[in-house]
Amino acid sequence: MKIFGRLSLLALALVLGALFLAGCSKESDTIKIGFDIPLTGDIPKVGEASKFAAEMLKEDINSKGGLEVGGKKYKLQFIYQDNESKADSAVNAALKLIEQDGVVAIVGPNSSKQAVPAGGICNERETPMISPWSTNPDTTKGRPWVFRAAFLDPFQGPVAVNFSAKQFGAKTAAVIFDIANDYSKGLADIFKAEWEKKMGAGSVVAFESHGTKDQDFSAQLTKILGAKPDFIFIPDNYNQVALIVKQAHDLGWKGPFMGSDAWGSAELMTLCGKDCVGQFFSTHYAAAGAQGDTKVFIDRYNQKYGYIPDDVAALTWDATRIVLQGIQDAGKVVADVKAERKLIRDAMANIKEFKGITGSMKFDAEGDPIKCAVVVRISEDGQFVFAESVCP
Amino acid sequence: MALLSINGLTQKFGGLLAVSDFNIELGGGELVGLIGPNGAGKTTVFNVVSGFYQPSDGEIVLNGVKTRGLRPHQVTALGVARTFQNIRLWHDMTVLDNIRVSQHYRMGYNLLDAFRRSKRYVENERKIETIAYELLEAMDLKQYASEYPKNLPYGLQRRVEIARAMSVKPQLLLLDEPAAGLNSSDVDGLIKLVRWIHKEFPITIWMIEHQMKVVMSLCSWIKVIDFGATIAEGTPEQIQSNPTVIKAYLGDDTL
Amino acid sequence: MQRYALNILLPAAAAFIVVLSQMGALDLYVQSVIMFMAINVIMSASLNLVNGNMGEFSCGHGGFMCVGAYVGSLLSMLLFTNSKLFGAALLPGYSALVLFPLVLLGAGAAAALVGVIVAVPSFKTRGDYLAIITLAVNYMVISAIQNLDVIGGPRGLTGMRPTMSAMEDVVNLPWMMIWVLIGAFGSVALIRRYISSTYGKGVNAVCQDEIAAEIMSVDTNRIKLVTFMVSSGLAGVAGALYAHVVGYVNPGSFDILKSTEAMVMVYLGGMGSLSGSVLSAVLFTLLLEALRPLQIYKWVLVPLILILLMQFRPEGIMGNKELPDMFPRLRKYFTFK
Amino acid sequence: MEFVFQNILNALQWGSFYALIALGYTLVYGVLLLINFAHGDIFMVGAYIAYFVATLFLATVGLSPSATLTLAVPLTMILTACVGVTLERVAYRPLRRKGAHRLYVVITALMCGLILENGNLALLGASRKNFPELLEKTVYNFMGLSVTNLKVVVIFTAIAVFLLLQFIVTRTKIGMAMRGIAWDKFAIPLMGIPVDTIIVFTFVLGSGMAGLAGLLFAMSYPVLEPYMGALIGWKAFIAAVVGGIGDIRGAFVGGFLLAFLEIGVAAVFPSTLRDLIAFTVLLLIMWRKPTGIFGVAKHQKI
Repeated sequence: MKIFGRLSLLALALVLGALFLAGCSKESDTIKIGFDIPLTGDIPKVGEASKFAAEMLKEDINSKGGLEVGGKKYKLQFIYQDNESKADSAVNAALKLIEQDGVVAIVGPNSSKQAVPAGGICNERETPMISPWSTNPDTTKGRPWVFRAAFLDPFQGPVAVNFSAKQFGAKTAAVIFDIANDYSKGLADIFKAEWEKKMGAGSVVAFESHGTKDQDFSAQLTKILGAKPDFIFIPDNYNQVALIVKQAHDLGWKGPFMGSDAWGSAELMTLCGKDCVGQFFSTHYAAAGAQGDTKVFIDRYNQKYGYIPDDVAALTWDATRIVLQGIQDAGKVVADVKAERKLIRDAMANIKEFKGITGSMKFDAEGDPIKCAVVVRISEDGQFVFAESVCP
Repeated sequence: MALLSINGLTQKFGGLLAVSDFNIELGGGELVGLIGPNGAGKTTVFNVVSGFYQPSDGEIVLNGVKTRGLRPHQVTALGVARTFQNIRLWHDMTVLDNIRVSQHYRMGYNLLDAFRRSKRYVENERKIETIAYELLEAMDLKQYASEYPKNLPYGLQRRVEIARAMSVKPQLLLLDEPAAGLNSSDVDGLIKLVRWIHKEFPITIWMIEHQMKVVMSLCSWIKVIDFGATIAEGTPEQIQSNPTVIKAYLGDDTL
Repeated sequence: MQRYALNILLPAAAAFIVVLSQMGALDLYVQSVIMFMAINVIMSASLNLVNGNMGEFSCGHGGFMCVGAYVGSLLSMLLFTNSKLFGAALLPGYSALVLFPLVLLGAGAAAALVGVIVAVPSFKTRGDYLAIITLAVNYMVISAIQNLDVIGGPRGLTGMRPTMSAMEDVVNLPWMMIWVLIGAFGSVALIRRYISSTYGKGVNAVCQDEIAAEIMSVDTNRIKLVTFMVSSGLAGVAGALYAHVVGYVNPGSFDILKSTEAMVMVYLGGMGSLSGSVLSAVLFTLLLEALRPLQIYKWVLVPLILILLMQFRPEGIMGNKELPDMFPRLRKYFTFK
Repeated sequence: MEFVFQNILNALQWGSFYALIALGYTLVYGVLLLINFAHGDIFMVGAYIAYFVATLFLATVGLSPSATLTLAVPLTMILTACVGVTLERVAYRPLRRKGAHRLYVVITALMCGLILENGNLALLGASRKNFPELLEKTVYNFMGLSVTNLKVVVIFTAIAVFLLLQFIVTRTKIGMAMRGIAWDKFAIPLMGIPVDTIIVFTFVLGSGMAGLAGLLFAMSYPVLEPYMGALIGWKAFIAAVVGGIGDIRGAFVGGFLLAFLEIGVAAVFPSTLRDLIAFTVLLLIMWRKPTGIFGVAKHQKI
């Protein structure tokens, strides 16, 4: 018994020691970029997609000898920290990347729940951070060091409103969203406000919510169907979309659905099947019929990992490339990490136009991108086909 | 004025009549027994008196205060202490702490004092500790103060439980089968202890007991109940020769 | 003099950590780990009061933390910072130096009030049935906050961190670290004083034999009420500190997962052992941080380690003993009397 | 009116799943007084086993969907039962033998659940699985109500399972032994009843039902992910306790009660308030009935 107590004290000392000594090595001709992504927790698939896209990009560049900055080639080193899809863990992960791993910039976190606190940390510690996926305005607001690669809800909401009004000739709408997911809730609110501005008060006939891990939506759908809307707007993650669409059909719904960018996963079609065919959603890029770099990216990703990349993969790719662009634009790599971070931030803020695979963009004063959204239609063979492009 | 008077106490559990029309009046300094066969409702009477059950009917007056509606700890604060048939000590607290916790009724400080360790707290804790040690000393238990009751022999546990009950400075002490499970030498010790308590402190003791040796040698007055109803009462000698009592205990011998 | 050794030693250790952070000898990541460790200490020690000392099975401790986090953040924003929500600060920034404890106190009081929702049913309901009530309260708190769009609803709430910068502007010290350490040491001291007083020993009596306690003049309902309120109030303090460390609160951060973590720490340390829950909170936080590089395998390995630990020590690290019981030599420095 | 009936049907289906999972909780609790927090994850494993069995027979062997279903039901139940029994043997039994406090076994169960969830994630990756359609879906429409054949199957299975378990526990010898262990685990071995065998049987029964629930769940909500069992597991636990844990009827009624509450609140009030109102009502029920609906107050002898 005593021995056990002593052993646990010893273990404590060891772990403490390991923690203090971890991550102290430095190499001069590598550039370290950190990734603060959810590899476990609620949305492991998102973290996985981010990691895959980043790995692919790293191999690309390192196989060519590295990133060329000011005439010299630097190898890239990507460090992935799991934020477990938790706010406190994301803070620790960001601090670990900044303080111990000595990265020059951070890509991530993906969802706003982690991106908002991590953004605060990065801004305080003066490290450039770019979130591929976060849509909460608070992530970048008043934080000169924080950027993002995705457009915001206030932009996407009206896109969905205008498109569905025109496409479906709809006068009334119903919304079903995830109350525990800030992305879903935010977009639903904006959609409702926009739609009622356009069609008059009360034209959103049903506004129903569910929880993040819910699997049964029949009560909400029964209510929505009872309100007889012209279409249903679902700003939800693709896995829930699959269930909602199927259950709506089971309950006898025949009308159209409108979706948001969280639909944009190749898995949507494996999960949803024929029920989703013909539906529309707004997103960052149309995978089917993509051209140029976008097509190359999609094909290579598909070949390497066996599925069409989600929008989060494409956004991570773009976000990471924006960081690399910033490093190159800075024109030199300085040994002092803090100075290097400053160089990168300034260069990123000054990017005139960045041609990414999710469209070309530049940053506004808040660090939010100004870029176009596309609306895609799900074709009979499960492809996401370009339907319309909306630019700000 | 009587210390305790019970008038027409009736206790029902669902359809079961556990006690019916029980009456007793106890004055100061008495030592009374309550006997009866198993399931006669003896412990139920104690449970009602100590406030654990609310009586279905009847009234209990303790020192002029009607106890209906009072919670057990409030009844205890009025001066009633008891022991249990199966010893109910707090087995993972030291003997000393067992006594200390039983001083809750005279706690002269509140939560904030405990947090601040104020003067009031220190004084009160000191007082409680002094009282506890004095009592343990008097009951010949001082050497076990920092033992855990679960590690003590059964006879000693019984003694600790009685000490704990005495620590609330009761005017009425209820002993529920104090001799149950004791060997004969322990029983002798118990008799001595009860006699000593009765002599040393001016209190009334009311005990339930099956061992006639204990009852007959200690009690001055005995009440016998069966199926919830009183069937006899009197001095030990009277009870010993009462035919109803013998019948209740041994059954009808007209087989 | 030796009896006070601990009272000198611990603040000295805390001061040492603060000095190290100030000098930059501890980098921010290590500081952040220490802060989360301290917050976990409060969580585990306060839950131990209910689950260990009182023997109830509360599994909704995260809910109280949530209440504290929100109330603490709102108070902090109202009093010390210019925020969108409340407009200009009511008090000048430097007053935070003295008045920040008010924020913690407010958070604790609010969480303690919510604790009453659990405490009152606990008069009649016990064991696994009470566990459900605590779970229900956890769900209710989260759901209520999700429906309050004024304070951000599911989008969360930011803006309490400037309070810390306001303090740092006046006196340049790592204030966050200072407050977290004060919170942790204060909470543990408070709990220790509570359970070692005769008053608080009633908690143990209720746990071991409620009927005997009631009969021996312990007002069990009051003990339960007070204990639940102290426990949930301290969880609220932990929540307020958490909010200021992270700089952002979101109802989703305080779901059953958080409650489960607190529970694991309590049982890992040993039910009813205060030093055990402190030790296990420290170990658990370190373990989680140290295994971070394993990514997904971490969450397979951590439960596995805990299961093995329980097989070898089915009563937790400390059992129901305290440090001085295990190392008698410590007894002259501090006791749990 | 249609609205009400449609929602009653919805609640019946959803309640069937709560009830099926709650039955597993209550069976194990009834015998061991152990809250098997891994049960929700055993249910998840059941769904995954069903998925692998189904894809194996459908794609690799090439059986027809209906033949696959017939084979999948017993196979899933058996394999899931094996998982449950393994947990009992490896994690719970040694602790029980050492006489550990009940709550340590509960925490161990919680940890086992985490291992199942994250082990699955580590092993199979983050991709969600789509369950193949084994029962050709037909939507019956009458009087404005929509019912799928699957819904009917689910509801009737839940009722059948309840009746079966109720029969086993109250009418058979082994059921009597199960209740006996809960009553007095020291006296039962003295009566010559093999305690371990009975406990294993309980786990077989409970986990088998979780497997069945997993299969039906996967058919009704064909998106499988490693964390799918966590939330429904917690809620089923709540349902079991509200019904009066340890009582088969309690789990059944509690499951449907919770589903009716959730769906009723979502249907009548703004659905954003669902959790708040549903759990407030539960709290009030627990307040009024401190030992659940069917639970008997444990009489404390003094």
